[in-house]
Amino acid sequence: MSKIVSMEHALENLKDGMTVMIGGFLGCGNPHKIIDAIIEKGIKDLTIIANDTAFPDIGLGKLIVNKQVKKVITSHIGTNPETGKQMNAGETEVVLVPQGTLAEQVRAGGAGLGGFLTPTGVGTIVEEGKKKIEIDGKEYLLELPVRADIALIAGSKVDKKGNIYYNQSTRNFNPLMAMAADTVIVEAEELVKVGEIDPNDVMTPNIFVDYIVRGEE
Amino acid sequence: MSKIVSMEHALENLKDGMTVMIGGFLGCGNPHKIIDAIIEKGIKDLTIIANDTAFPDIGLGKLIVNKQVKKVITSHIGTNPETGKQMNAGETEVVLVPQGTLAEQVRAGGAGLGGFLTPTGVGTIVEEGKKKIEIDGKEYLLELPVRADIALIAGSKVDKKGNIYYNQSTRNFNPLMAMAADTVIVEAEELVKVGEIDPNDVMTPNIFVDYIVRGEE
Amino acid sequence: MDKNKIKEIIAKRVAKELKDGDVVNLGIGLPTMVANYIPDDIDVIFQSENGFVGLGTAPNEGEENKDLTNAGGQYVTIKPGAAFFDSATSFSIIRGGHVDATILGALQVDEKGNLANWMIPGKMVPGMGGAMDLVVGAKKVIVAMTHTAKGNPKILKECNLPLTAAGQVNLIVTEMAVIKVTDEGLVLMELGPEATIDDVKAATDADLIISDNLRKMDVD
Amino acid sequence: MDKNKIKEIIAKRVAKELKDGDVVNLGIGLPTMVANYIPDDIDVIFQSENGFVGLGTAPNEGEENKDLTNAGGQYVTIKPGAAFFDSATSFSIIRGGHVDATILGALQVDEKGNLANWMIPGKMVPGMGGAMDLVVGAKKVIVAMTHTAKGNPKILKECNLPLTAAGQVNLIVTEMAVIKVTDEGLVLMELGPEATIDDVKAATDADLIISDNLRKMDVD
Repeated sequence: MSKIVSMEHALENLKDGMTVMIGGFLGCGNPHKIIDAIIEKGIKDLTIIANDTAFPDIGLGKLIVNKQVKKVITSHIGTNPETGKQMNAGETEVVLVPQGTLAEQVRAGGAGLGGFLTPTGVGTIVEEGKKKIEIDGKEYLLELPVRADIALIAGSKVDKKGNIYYNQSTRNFNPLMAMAADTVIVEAEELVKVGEIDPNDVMTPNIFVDYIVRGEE
Repeated sequence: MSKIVSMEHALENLKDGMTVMIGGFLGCGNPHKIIDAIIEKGIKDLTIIANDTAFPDIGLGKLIVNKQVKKVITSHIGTNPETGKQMNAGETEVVLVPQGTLAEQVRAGGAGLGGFLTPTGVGTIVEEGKKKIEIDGKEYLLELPVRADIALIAGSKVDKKGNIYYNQSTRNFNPLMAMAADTVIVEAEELVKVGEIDPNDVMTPNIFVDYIVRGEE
Repeated sequence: MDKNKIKEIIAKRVAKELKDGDVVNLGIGLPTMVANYIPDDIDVIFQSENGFVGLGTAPNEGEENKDLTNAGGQYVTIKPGAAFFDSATSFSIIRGGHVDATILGALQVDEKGNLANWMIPGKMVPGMGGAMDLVVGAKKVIVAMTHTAKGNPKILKECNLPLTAAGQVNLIVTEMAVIKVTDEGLVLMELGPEATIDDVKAATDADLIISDNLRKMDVD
Repeated sequence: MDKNKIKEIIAKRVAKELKDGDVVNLGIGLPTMVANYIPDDIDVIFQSENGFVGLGTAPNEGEENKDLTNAGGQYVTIKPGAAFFDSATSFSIIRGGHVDATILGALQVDEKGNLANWMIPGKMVPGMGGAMDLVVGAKKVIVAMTHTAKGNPKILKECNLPLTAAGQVNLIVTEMAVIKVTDEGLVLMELGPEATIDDVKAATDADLIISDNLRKMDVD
């Protein structure tokens, strides 16, 4: 069965109220076409897990502006004033997480780990409500894994089996999120034949990808 | 200052009694030339951290046969009968660790984590002496990070700054270990100019590599 | 039955458990043979825990590639669409539940789905390798083994060798039987080509529940 | 002093802290300017926490590459020998102590080396981004900032804004002073081009120990 489907078909998997991971860093590596399709379809009450909320008019920031998000788990909202505005108005819940912790939480979610100990956040408000564990005289926070119903990924090159190659700084959270969700949809900037990506250079193995949608202009 | 040095120069960093990580999986991806040079130099009482002890006449297995190892932390010794013999005779201490736990311990050592929670080993003798933590009703073992004085790495292509590319199944523990030791020596099967490895395809960034030795035939 | 026939029956029957698109890890030895019996019309992706998916067949003589070995250290090939990764990623795949089935041998299995396959104290201590992670992480754990060892039962009321994992085995396939591990105990689902219920009971130390749908193993 | 001159002094002085081969992460804003003052004869490797080492200068107009941005979302270039990686690896590098120095701005720093730079409750909550990991993980934490904000001291006895990290700052560089964080407290090491000891004391809320080797800042 081919993984290559229409945007419509792929988005049948995304329902109101779901938890969604979106790859990218300030718009770079966001699956732009999928985001536009979510806006068009008007899917709402989403919980978004992403590095940041991008910009009001770029990438996943548009979902915030369009009020389709009820909660964001992220490391940074400074570039999208609309996120802060909705947070202050009590319209959108924002959970701020140190970037390295967020990356590691997503990784742990995909890697079957029950959690990990990080020194990041010790002595700050990030430690509130978390278990502290001392190892060799140093304090760490026990951080828990994060998973999502769906991960929306942007691949620079994707082969027809679903192997993904990310160009330059588009990689960021994409390969981590591709491992940490029940369903994974990748937007292929360039769809290539199997074999065109050298097996050594595959950054997300095909086994993680459920659906491929075309992202070419 | 060039990182490319003679084998003699590189091995000045390796002293009797040190803890040494060696990349490779049953010989594949072992730094063979460095191992031969350690044998020639007769460095002894080493603690080796490696996936396995390879074969008696291949890869790091030769260090065991030559009695240069006082302790091995590894997941498998079955392919090298000499390791088991020395263990039973009380000559060499062997600590057996599940392979996924060992990989993750090395990664944690390089990643500044204080530990991680894994379901692997729960209900087995692996859990002896370890802290058990329950998350969402499931039991996990708290496993601690592992680091070494020196990591000995085998790179298929290495550029002059120390960027490494591993071919096919030679990758295994190599990139993890390159991040988890105070000093990192890579044996370059092929030494290439800077730029010959595409920045997207670098598997160990140059910042981890201290010394490059030539491994060409 | 001769040894090769026994292995063939087990491998053929285990192959029928695999579905199109499944990601499967095969242990060393008998489990490796399962790959030979996958029907052409389904695509099973084999994972090699030393660092890739898309494991193919053994190479032709003279075409071995020193950089391409499996978790047993043997030369192998890859199929189109394969992907390589490091050991931490490999075990993220395994522990993270991304492997649909792991097929491995056993020294002992018991009524609770406990598995012992990595050491005999004082005798044989090869180490667990990746087995503990595989058995905990794979969605389905299939034990593929001869029903007895030198005439002694390997399917026990309770394992007495050090465990590989507790309560993780889902299915046991031998030349005599297909046995499902359930909360109620071990259920005999299928009989081998030459086995009767009494044969299986005699060769099994554990209690067996006989399935209402008991049938002959399909090993064509 | 005008704003640009102030920034130049700070960036020039911070640049002198960096050595050949150092791996350095520069925060957004003023810290970014430090890259302009690295001497040609030393090779500093800049890390960009969104996923690479080998960060270069800004691209020429018209040569922007949509796939190559820094942690501030701006188009950048890479130097020969650069390497890309994912966010988990990026923060393994950061948290694992593989970054020699991180240079970042501050809202407040205090006598214990505490740093606050990520939020003003009820006013500005951009989030911590990668700052908390950087400050905990980097071998050396250098705060590069104007000495005061609208005339108010930013170097305090004790931070009252939510902390980014506790006790991690090593050095504070402003247009008025270079101050080292020690177990004994803050030590005034160098004076800015136009500052006296009294000027610095008046603009600083924290107690200052005057170094025996107090000298003028070298910002040529």
